[in-house]
Amino acid sequence: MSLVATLLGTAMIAAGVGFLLFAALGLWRLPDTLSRLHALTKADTAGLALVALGAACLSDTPAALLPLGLCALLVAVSGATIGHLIARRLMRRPAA
Amino acid sequence: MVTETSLLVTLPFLAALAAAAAPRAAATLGMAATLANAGFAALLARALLADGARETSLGGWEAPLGITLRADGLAALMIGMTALVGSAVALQAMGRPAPGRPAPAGGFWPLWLATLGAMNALFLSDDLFNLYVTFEILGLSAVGLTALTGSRRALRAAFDYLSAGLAGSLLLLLGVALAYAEAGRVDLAAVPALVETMRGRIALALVLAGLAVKAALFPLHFWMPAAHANAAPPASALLSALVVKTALYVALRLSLEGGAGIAPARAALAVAGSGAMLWGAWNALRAERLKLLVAHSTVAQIGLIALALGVAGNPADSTLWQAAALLMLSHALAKAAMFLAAGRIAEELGHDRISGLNRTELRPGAAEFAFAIAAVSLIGLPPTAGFVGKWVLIEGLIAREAWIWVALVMTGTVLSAAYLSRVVSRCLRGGPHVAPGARRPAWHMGDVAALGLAVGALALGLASALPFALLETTLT
Amino acid sequence: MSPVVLFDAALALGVLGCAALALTLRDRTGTVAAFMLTGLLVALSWLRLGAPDVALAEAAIGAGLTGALFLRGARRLGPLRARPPAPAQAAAAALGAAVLSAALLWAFATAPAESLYPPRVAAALEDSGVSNPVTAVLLNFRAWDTLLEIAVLVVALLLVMTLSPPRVIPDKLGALVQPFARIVVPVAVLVAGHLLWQGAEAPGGAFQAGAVLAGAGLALVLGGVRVDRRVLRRALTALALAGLAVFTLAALASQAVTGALLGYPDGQAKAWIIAIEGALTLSIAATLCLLFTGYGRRSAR
Amino acid sequence: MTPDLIYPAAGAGLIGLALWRLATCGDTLRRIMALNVLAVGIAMLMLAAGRETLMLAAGRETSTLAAGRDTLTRAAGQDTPQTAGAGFLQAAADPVPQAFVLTGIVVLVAVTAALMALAERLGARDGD
Amino acid sequence: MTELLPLAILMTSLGVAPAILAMPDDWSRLRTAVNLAAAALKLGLVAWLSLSVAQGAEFGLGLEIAPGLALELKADALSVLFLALSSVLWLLTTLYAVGYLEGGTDRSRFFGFFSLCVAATVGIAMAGNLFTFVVFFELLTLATWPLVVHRGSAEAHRAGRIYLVYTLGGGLALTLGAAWLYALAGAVPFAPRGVLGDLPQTHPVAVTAIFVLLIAGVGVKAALVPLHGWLPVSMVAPAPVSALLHAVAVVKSGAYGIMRIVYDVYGVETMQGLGLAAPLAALAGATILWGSFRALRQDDLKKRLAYSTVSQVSYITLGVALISPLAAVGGLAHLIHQGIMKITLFLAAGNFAEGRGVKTVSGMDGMGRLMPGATLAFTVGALGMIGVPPLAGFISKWYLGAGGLDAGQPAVIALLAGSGLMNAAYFLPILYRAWFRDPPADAVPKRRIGWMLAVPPAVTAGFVLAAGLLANAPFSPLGWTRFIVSLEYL
Repeated sequence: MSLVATLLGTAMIAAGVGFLLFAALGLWRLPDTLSRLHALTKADTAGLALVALGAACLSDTPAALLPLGLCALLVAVSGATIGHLIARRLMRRPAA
Repeated sequence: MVTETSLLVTLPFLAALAAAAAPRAAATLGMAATLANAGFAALLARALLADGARETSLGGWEAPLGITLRADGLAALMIGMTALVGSAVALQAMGRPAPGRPAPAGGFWPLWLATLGAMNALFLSDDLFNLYVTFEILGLSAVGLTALTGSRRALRAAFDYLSAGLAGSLLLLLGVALAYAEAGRVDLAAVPALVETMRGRIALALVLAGLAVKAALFPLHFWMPAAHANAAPPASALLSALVVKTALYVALRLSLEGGAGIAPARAALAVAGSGAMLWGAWNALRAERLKLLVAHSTVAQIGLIALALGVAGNPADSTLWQAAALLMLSHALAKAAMFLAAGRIAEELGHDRISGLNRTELRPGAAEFAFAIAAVSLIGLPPTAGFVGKWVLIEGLIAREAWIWVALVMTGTVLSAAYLSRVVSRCLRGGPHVAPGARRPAWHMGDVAALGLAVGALALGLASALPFALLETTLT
Repeated sequence: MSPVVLFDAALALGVLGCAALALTLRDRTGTVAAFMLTGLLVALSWLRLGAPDVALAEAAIGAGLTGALFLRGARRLGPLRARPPAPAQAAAAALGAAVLSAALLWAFATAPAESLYPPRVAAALEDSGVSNPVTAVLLNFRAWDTLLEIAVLVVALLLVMTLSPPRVIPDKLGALVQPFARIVVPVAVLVAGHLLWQGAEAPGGAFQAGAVLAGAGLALVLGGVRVDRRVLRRALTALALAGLAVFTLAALASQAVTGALLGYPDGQAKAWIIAIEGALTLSIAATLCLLFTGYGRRSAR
Repeated sequence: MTPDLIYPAAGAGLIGLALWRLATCGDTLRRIMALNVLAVGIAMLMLAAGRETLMLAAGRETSTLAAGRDTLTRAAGQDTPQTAGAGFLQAAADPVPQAFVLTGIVVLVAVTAALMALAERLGARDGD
Repeated sequence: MTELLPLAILMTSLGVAPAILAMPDDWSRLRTAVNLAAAALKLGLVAWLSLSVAQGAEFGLGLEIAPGLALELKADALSVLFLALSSVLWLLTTLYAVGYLEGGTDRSRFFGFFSLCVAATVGIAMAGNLFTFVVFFELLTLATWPLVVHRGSAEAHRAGRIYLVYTLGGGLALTLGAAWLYALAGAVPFAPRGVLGDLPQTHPVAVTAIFVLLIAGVGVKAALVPLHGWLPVSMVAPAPVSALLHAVAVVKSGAYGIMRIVYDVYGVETMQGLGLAAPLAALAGATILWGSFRALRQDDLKKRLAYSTVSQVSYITLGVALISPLAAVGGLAHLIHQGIMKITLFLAAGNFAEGRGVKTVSGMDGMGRLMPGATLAFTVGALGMIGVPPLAGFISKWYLGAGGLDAGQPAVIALLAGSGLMNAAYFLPILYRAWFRDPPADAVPKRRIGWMLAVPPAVTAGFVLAAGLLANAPFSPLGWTRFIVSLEYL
């Protein structure tokens, strides 16, 4: 496995983990639910995508990219939809 | 070539599916399948009497890797019991409109056939994990039968029954897990190895605790009386006579496999049994409703059988545990007859308060007579099978100088006579205004089923040589 | 303390913490969320215990579907109604539970655990028709357990049919759910097919594929597809019952051919197993979907 | 704590927690959840026992669990089974307890669905 | 084919019972026809059986119930004695009951249990081993209980409860004793001169305890003193029930049980060896005196007859307990004589109650003129009970006295004389009132006594006379008992 791929992979995973840490920090520190949604949807999706790509680079078979990429896509789609649903529910009835 | 054992375990499930798929034809399908199952049970018994027990390993894989279906005397007796009582109860269910509103695809027949299939699989199983799965099927279908009437009390009882059943099964699973960790295998052949070490005994204790919950043995029986009293008559007959027996059957199988090493567990079973006998009798004496009395009498009778298993479980003296098995069989017939009769009486009178049993003019004579015969068999008076079972049990106990247990069995008999005569004496008491020649209500399919079972309990008393011969072929 | 042990310890603590949360929180939806989280962490621990097949099933069924059931229940059962137990009783229960779990820990930790199964499974794996040992055990060596397990699912469905609980008609969830379903469902079907096929060689199989399909079904239901049209419900019911019928008939057929119940004719074992697994996948998906959507006539939110 | 004590301890802890909750609370949903946690705890104990057998087997003589194990160990980048804790993806454990736990999960979801249906029918009738 | 004879006799009433139970109430003609046909058939079969047993034929058939347990029917000399008694009197009492219960309710239930009860009695008579005896003994309890509570009134149920407590308690003691004996001795068939082999030597304490349990079990039905409470109380039952059950079936099966235990289980030598005979005789003597004493103070006619039964049955137990052939002959003969005398009294008393509504002794004034037939029968029965020669009672008391002397127990003579006097003390006032007092002015007949009610007491009174006068004939009760005792003692 070429040195470049390993370096690139580890860098991406490190970045991804960074994003996830920030998302967790945001979830903890941000005052109300709406703002926490940002942390959940955006930062988590980005973090996970980066980790997935990094893992794909690290693994020796290129075919591993397909399942990992699919995971990233699904998390992105579901994250967005659920973010929308929670926000919509909140707009109708303020924080129960 | 498809053997009876495989048909016994697969036919009921196929019939259940067919009954669920075609609700209108469910009754005929169900009855046909029940009778066919009875035929196969008879074939199996005949084959066993002819050439002894046989073990068929499924998929051709030898134990411990694969699962074996062990068809020996004890299993055949239990399958025969299920088939006999099941056919009578199915006859009763045919006679009356399906209890509760006809559910789109559920209802009595699919659930009963699933229960039948689960029990056959359980009696033939030779593997602890397989027992866990069959107990789950049995638990679910029994709860379905309990909840058939849809009344508030039945639903409440069904929920408690299912959660208690699941807790019992999980205890059983925990026991299986520990047995796997300890002996590295989970089939019944592991029991002799488990008995030696402390961990193995804990595993067996866990399994027995799970069985005690499922058999509603004394300290863990709280879910049972409400469930059996509030279910529809055919359902409560099945629950009390058959479903509760399966756990006792497995306990007997374990104690036969474990031999002398499992003595402490057997002693605990006997003590719990005697506690159940006293507690059940005490509640039965105080019960106001007829079905509740019969349900509490189940707690007491289960206690007596557990006591018999506890005291007579080790395979050395074979006549003793065979007497306990005969007690199980006679209790099944008598209890099913009693519940069906109680159901018929409650139907005719419109209520089942014991105090009001004799107030109305028209009382179902046949149902009362079936109740009386069933009571005689439960108390254990001759010429019923209950008497033969108790006689052989007492004879064996006296031979082993176990005087306390003899005294306990005697007190159990006296107590059951006390609370059952409460009901039977009221059936004989003439109503204040019974006009001479008052027309008795016409005979009903339910009466035929109840009387058939009660007379079966009597006939079994005379023909109990057959069960004993069948039990001789049990592999211990 | 190598990093993996640290990871294991963290994971175990996470599982225990979330489980404690799930059982003690007073707010219903909070408990359900904690329960789903526990399920996911437990799925991870199954991976660490070398059981990838189980991890897949745990994630899909344990965390996913059970969580959905609890959410539906939480909405219908309303706020928590249980008076806190008397302190003495709570203390006694805690003590008893602690003693039992300590005894269990001692028993499992010191148990010799020389299982008889690995060498036998390895030896018999060649002529079991599949190379994934778990699928071989599930569908060949101990196929009887699996058949009865499907029977459990069918009987649970029968029970739910008899009870006919109120049906799930979700309220309008806004415009986004329809497109979400349109993306997720085809992907789910694809994944399910892949899982089913690779079950013979690598982790996967009927249960995992069935669970994924059930998830797709749930997405459709929440997306507003009216399942209560009589034709669709009857078709799903038939499909749900068909699984057990196919398996049982296959078992009897195999006995007719080879003389042993569930004994597949040698050489064709893989074909039989794949056929049975295909039927099981569809039937499990239909059953799990029906178990979630309920059966009653009265619709309730 | 030695590596192969973590998961049995977690399993035992889950069981203890579940039994405590079952003993102290009567609410229907919570009782069902406690039963699920109990089942997960039992599964954890069983799989932990299953994994130990292979490690012991591996320790003593190389196990011949052919195809199923190789694909996994190759994916984890090691060629021979390591002792606990080395590779991230532990070599495949004894398949039979895995089958048990898988069956257990499916059985559990079926019973939970039934319990929920009963609880809702009860809840729907009137407050309980 | 002939060895199926015992089963045939049993089935004539056991097989008929379910059929009658299932019949609706208003099919009375068919029910009566079936009943009487069955009774007549049984009589014929019993006659055939006794003929062949007299020629020394042996009948026996068994059914294996469990390993080491079998139901056996065996017809030997002793069983034929009891069989003859119950089958003859069953025919007469059925006739009486049909007349007595005209227009009553639940008649199918009554006659069903009535024939079930006779089937149990027949089963007890022909029991071949202790297990079969216990089975039919308990069946008798179950069959007689519905008859005792037949009227369904609160008082009948109180009596039924007491009856059940006594008889079920006895049944449990009997079962426990028998099971204990089976545990020690394996199988316990009835064989002349006992079957215990060396058990009395190896387990003397156990064998004695078993004897106490067995005698307590059968003693309840044989109305031995402490266990007799149920008999007077259950007089609330209709007259045919009191007549057949408490004069013949139930009480006699208790006495018969004592005979089987003493002669065919323990054997005369073991009884003497363990010293069990003397206490039994003492208990019997006490019962005789206590029964007669209590009978003196009863105003209710049937209660007085009940206490007289309590004392009379103990004559039989006394005869058995006095280990001497003569006493045995006296006791066995009294089994028959007391049966026919007591049934005459009960049937006559039933007629008084039905005909004139007279239930008490004080109401018996001038009954001789109002109902001459019934009173004549009552007189014959009463005189027989007192022991006036040439009636049946005198013969059995004579042999009992001779047996007492032969066994070296002179006290027996005093006992017999004393109880004879007491019998006179409680029967003669009734006769005096009936014959020598003129009837009360407002005596109005309550119901016309049909032939069905009048004939049976007359026939049984005739038997009492015949048994006394033709005592030496080979087929008289006395002749048959000599034949039995010769088997037992030689």
